[in-house]
Amino acid sequence: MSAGIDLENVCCDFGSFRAVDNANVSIKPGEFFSFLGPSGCGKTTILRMISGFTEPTQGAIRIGGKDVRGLRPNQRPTALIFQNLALFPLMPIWENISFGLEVRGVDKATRRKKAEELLELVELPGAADKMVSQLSGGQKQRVAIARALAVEPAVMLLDEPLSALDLKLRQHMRAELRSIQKRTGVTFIYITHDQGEALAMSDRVGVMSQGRIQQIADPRDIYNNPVNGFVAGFVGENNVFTGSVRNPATGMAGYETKLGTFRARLGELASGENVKLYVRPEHTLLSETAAAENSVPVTISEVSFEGAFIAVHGVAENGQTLVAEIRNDGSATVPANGSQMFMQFDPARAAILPDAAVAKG
Amino acid sequence: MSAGIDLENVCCDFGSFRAVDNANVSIKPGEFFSFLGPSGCGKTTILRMISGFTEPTQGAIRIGGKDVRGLRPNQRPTALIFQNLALFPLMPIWENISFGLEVRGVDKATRRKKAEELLELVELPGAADKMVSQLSGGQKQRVAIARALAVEPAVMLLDEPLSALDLKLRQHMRAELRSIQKRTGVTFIYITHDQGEALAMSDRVGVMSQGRIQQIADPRDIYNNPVNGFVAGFVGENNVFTGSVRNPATGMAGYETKLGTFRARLGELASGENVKLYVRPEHTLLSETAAAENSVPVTISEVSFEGAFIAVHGVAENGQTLVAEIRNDGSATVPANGSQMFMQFDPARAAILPDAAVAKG
Amino acid sequence: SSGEINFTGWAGYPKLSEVVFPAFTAATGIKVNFTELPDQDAMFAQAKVAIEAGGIDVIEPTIDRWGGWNSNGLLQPFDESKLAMANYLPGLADGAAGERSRKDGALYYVPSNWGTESLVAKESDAKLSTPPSLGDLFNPDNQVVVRPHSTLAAMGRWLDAQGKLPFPWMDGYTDMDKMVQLWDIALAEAIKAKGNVVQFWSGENEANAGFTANGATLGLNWDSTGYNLRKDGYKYLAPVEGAFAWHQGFVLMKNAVNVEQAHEFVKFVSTPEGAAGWATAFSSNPVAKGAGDLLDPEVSAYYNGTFNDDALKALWWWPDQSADFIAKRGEYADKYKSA
Amino acid sequence: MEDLFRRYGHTLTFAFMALVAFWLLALVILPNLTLFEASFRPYLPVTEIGGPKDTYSLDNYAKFLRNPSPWNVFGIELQAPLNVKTFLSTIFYSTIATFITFALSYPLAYYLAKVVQPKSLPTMILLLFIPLWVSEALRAFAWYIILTFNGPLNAVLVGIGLLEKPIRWQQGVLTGYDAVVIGLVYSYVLFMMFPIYGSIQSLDRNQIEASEDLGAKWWQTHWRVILPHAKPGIASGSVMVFMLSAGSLLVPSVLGSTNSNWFTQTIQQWMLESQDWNTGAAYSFLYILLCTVVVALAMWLFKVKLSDIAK
Amino acid sequence: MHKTRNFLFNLYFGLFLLYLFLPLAIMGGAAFNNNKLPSVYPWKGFTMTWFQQLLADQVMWTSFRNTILVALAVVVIAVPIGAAAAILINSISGRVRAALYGLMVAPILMPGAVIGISTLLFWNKASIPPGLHLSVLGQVSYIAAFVMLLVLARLQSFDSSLEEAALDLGASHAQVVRRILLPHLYPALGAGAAIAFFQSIENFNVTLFTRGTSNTLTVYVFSKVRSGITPTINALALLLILMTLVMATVYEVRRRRLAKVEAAREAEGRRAAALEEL
Ligand SMILES: Nc1ncnc2c1ncn2[C@@H]1O[C@H](COP(=O)(O)OP(=O)(O)OP(=O)(O)O)[C@@H](O)[C@H]1O
Ligand SMILES: Nc1ncnc2c1ncn2[C@@H]1O[C@H](COP(=O)(O)OP(=O)(O)OP(=O)(O)O)[C@@H](O)[C@H]1O
Ligand SMILES: [Mg+2]
Ligand SMILES: [Mg+2]
Repeated sequence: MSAGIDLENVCCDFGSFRAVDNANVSIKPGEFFSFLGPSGCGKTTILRMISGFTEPTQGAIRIGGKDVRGLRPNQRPTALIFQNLALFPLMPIWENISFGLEVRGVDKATRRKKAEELLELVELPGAADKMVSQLSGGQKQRVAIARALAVEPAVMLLDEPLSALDLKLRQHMRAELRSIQKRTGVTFIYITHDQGEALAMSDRVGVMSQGRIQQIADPRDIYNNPVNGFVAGFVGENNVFTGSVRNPATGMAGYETKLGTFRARLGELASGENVKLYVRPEHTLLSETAAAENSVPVTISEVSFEGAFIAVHGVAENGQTLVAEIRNDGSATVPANGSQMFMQFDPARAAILPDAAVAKG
Repeated sequence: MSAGIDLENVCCDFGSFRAVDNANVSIKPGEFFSFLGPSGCGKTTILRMISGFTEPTQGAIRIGGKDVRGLRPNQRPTALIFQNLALFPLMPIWENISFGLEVRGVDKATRRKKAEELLELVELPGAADKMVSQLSGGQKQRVAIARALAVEPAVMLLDEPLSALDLKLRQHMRAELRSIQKRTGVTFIYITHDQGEALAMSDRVGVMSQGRIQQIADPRDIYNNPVNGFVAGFVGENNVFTGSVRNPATGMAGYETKLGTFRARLGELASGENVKLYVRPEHTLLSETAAAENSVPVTISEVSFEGAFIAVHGVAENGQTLVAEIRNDGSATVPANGSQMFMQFDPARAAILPDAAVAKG
Repeated sequence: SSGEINFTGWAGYPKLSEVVFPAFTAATGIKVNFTELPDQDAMFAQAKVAIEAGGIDVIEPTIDRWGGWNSNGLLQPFDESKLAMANYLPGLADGAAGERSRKDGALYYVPSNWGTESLVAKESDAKLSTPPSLGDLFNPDNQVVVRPHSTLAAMGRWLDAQGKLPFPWMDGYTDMDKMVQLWDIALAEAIKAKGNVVQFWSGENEANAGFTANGATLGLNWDSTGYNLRKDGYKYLAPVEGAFAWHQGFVLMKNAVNVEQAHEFVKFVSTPEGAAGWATAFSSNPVAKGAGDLLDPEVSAYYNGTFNDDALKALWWWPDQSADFIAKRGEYADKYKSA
Repeated sequence: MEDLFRRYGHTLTFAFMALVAFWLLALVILPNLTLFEASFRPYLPVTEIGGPKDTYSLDNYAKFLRNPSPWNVFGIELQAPLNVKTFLSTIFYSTIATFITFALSYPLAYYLAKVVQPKSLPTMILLLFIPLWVSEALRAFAWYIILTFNGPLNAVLVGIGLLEKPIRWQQGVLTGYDAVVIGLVYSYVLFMMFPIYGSIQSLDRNQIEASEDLGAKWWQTHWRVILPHAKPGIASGSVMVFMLSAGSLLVPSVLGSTNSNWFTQTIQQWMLESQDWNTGAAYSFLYILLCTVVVALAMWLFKVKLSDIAK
Repeated sequence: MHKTRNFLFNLYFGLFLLYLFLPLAIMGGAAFNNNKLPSVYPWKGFTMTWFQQLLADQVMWTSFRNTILVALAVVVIAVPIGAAAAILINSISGRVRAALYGLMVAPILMPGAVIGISTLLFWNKASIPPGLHLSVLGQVSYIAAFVMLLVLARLQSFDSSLEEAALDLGASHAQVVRRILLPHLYPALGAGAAIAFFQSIENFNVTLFTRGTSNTLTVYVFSKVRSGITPTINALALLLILMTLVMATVYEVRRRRLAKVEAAREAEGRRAAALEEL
């Protein structure tokens, strides 16, 4: 069982404050859709409107094609994992998990069995009879996931369910969630502020800022072809140059900055004012010699180790710091602090983009 | 002001359960030290012992060389940022932040000014008169950081302070925390389950599992020379092969598995039983032809996009899945699902390691 | 005859249920449904409700109160022909008391027993004048336990006896203007002397403890208090001004259903056996001729020790107290208490 | 309202409202209407009821202001109506009793909520409930005995030489209401303890630890963190204890000194002894009104909003 | 330092219990004093008379039974009413709340005589005769206010997102209340029930007017102000206290035994888990 969800011009106001502004999105049945955005951008509010706890100020919400306005949360085929978990502190874990079944009248033995299966799934076997207060933060989050899964909803709404888990477990649960979603075919709407999570798990991602959906696309498009500076900045690192467009041609343009004129891709939206040039650190290459174009001489200021890669910071002559990421695989030599090098990028991997879309209100 | 911290054979039992087992670590004044480990491994417990909320069952804790046994939390020069924040919901933000000053008798105007400065620092200007309940999760976390900074402690203890922040903000706060730490010279003890965070920020990292400190070293050593399988696995991804050691020579050995015999580095500890071969995905190279050694033929099963890199999964002939990471910079062609390729690794970048050290209890 | 009667009376006198009612039932076949109440204020309140709700036939207030009950429309007169008025001891149902029992010639009140409120003194410590006087209550050398409104009356009577009042004290009970003047004087004097009051009492337990636990040496108390303390070195004394005397009896509710049985019941308490039983139960005095011989000898000895004939003659019966009077009296008691 | 329907649905909301309506209408308002009406009419013999004297007026209420009498407040001689004096004393000493119960029960509530092992809690609470098996009258009488002149307290104090001669505790050492206050505190301390316990219990322990960690001394933690959190419980408890004290009849009757008077005694006197229900009812309603005003004032003074008590 | 703190707290708790129990000891002692007055002073020698009288006093036992029945009925009615009132007050705001709250707590102040008389008159108009059922209604009118106050204090710590979570999982409103809200309120409901029970037991004035011809213990005993109350009531109170103490002890012993078993089982579980991991 699985259902699609449509938001049509949905707005949500709290007093004079518009938390969600004119959201339009059509989520397909069985899709894994993520909302990605910074804290306070309205992600939770969207989820609460879908699950029925907050009524939209205007616009329509359809689940499986059916307008759900006026339907109470317990009448909607959604299951929500709350950001603060909202586990029931007075029930043992297994009752928490099987609560949704209990209220549907499932008998105790079946519920118990189902709860134990789900505990197995979230890697908490043996916790059935513990109380919520006996679990660590991460364990609690897993129980919350199990509880939502138990009711086999048509739409699962997940509000940053993995944020308190450690990396290993998070990665495991990512894969697990993804595979549960694939197996059950249930539509997942996933909220996160972790771009890695959103990109790795989702069929499509909606990037939000200040109540507005900025871009809806598949992960690769979001990362490689962000529509604006906000999206580019939020879903990854960037070296950003400020300047102005020169000689726009089909898809390409010159961009004049204090560090010289660069060449880069130009989107349609980007011809106006307030445009900047964005290049990702991993597309920024280090070399000892200058290249033919898009090359900036820098002095290496900091080399920071981040595990699989090493971030090399260089200061350009105007004082701007640029970052290039090199792999920690011994293939490239790590430059020494203070050495003079060039940072260079491919015009096809740099983009000239406008700032974020902002609410009209 | 800054102080070093020594834990000497520190144990902590809850009833018959040993949460921290024989911890020994000497943290230097002004050092940025992180404890990294999975949920429930005892990180919080260590922090609580340092700050004075939990008494060690045995062993000694010294802050600035002074044994702090019996000292109350408010007599120790530490400031703790709680995992659940523990902001005071009934005070406005500025009073929360200046609470530590208030109880020291600082006058109101000074406190207010200090609070506003700190709010500026954590990028929440103008929030001074809001109440805690009016803030989003991420904003709350920033207030908690400001509150701890306000008392200018000799040792700051941070219990996953950034876990609820979104990636951008987290990265910003990482840098901010690091720079605050550098500026003030205060010793920071940082708890996290995010290896990226620990590696990027810390002078040294202690990796924990099941109450035991597994390894204490600087980030690069932790990542490149993990002492055991647990550390290798926890601080990064690995392709793991199970087999047995053959012909150990100085620092190198053969390792016989079902997929053939590989050559890899061998630590001193690793000559016994229970050893495995670990190779990181970014050290695993894809090629269309077999290499001279350490080469495994695979069928590509999944290509997953993760932003700056692309994870390529291949299934070996015995069914084991191996992962190779390639950069999303167009330098390498992304293989298609189902294509036949070889995965290969440099013996110097593969290690034969024992399992984790476990508690003796 | 047969049937039942709903009787509302005083709580805490188990011998009524154990002895008197069975005897009555044996004699007449009438069953008694007894509701016990702590005081006649509660009885009045219950009667006021019962006048609408029913459920009460006979109640047992004191003689000074039934007037107020009647003015609230609660009562109907007895049929004297169905009673045995000749059974009563002289002075209790005839004479002045007889007058007070009637309104417009109809008999509303018939006595059941009577008793006194007089001086209880600790033999070893009380400073008493000879003969003892109500004035001893206001002697700073005595530690006294009293109740507020009786104290004011005692003060009034004491002043009256000394001729210090502009009108006789009794006038205050019939003329509200005089009452205010008289009680103002008594109040002022009583407040001056209040320093020796160690405790006010309102029930038997407090009165008793006032002496034993709180160390009072003198008090103005019910006879039962004196009786209960008689073996502990306390005496029950009649003051020269005369002891306060209360007079308790039966009234018939206007909406009584068992009127016949009520008369039977009242009549039974005027037989020697009934009256003696009633007085024994209350540790008080009987109202019927010939009942004295049937009393518990210890009780009669106790009363005879306090009241010789002179003292009996000097008894000061609580006069009728109208509703207005009682309200006013309450205010004075309040002023005295909080002074 | 909206909120109610959203949280509890229609059926339950109506059930809740029906229960409350039954309580307030059938058990509180309607029964009192008769007396409320009567409170505006004079107390008359039946024959005159409905007669020319039987008119509506505020006379019964006005009696409250009759009888000016001298009143010594801290050495200053004042004239105040007798009932006003009684009323003010009642309010004042009820407030004192409320404060003392608070001081006594706060540490205890904190102890039970945050110090004691949760496992031993039921036993401790059971112990605390034991005195309730003994009726208030007997407990008051027990205090009466303890405080009497020949009683155990004097015996002990004289015995160990703290006192040279016994004291009449019931007459009061500080005021004539000492013993009453002692009795009220004893009778109602648990009514304060339980609400405070309930609200402290819900405080996250990390809040206390955060405060300590920031350098607060124990009293600063209590003052700035725990007390504010417990405020709703304290307010509930205080309202209860204050109302109970002000409404108590037994305790002041048994433990009152020879110059104390409690407003309930005045009402009781009108209702029962004077048999004047009209005035008694008028006094009752006036008393309820005045006490409500006092409580509202106190809440305003302590910046407690009803919405704090009832979040 | 925690040790000193704990010691001081334990000391305080001990002293507090002493304070609570001291008057009870006086009461208890009086049950053995050969004195008509329920007091230990003056001591007139040891006696078991009052216990014998208690056992023989049929009316006392009937009254006691009535008392318990009335108290249970009061609990059964007042607790739901008080809880409903607290929930209602908790979810509305503004003037209406203030007015309702005032109306709800006012009955605490109402003199018992006033409640008793007005209850009796009102139900009489509805042709309901006096009796213990009216005592129950009269008592509920003010006891429900205590329950309301206690529940209200507890509601304040309730996290309403739990209700949302349950609704979202498909629970009906009734199920939310039964499974989520009520369990959170149990401590307050328990305390409310206890307070309602004990308030009912000791109610005098309301019951006196409404009881009809039945007695309750308090009315039976405390009506005897004129003749004096005897220590049989002390004897009864002492028996009840002893019964409670025995219950408390049994409970505590049982709990300790269970806790030991539990701890053993937990340790066993952990050992097994540790072995598994190796
Ligand atoms: N009930 C409310 N009343 C007023 N403002 C609200 C309310 N709920 C949310 N807001 C505001 O709406 C905005 C969006 O809130 P929302 O909870 O949807 O953010 P979010 O994207 O989920 O953030 P986070 O990642 O921090 O959880 C915030 O600025 C928040 O302060
Ligand atoms: N007061 C306590 N009583 C009993 N066990 C406890 C107590 N506090 C912690 N534990 C147990 O000790 C272990 C370590 O707990 P700790 O809180 O230190 O973990 P952590 O590493 O901080 O985990 P997380 O990342 O989930 O916060 C856990 O298994 C926990 O259940
Ligand atoms: Mg959110
Ligand atoms: Mg932790």
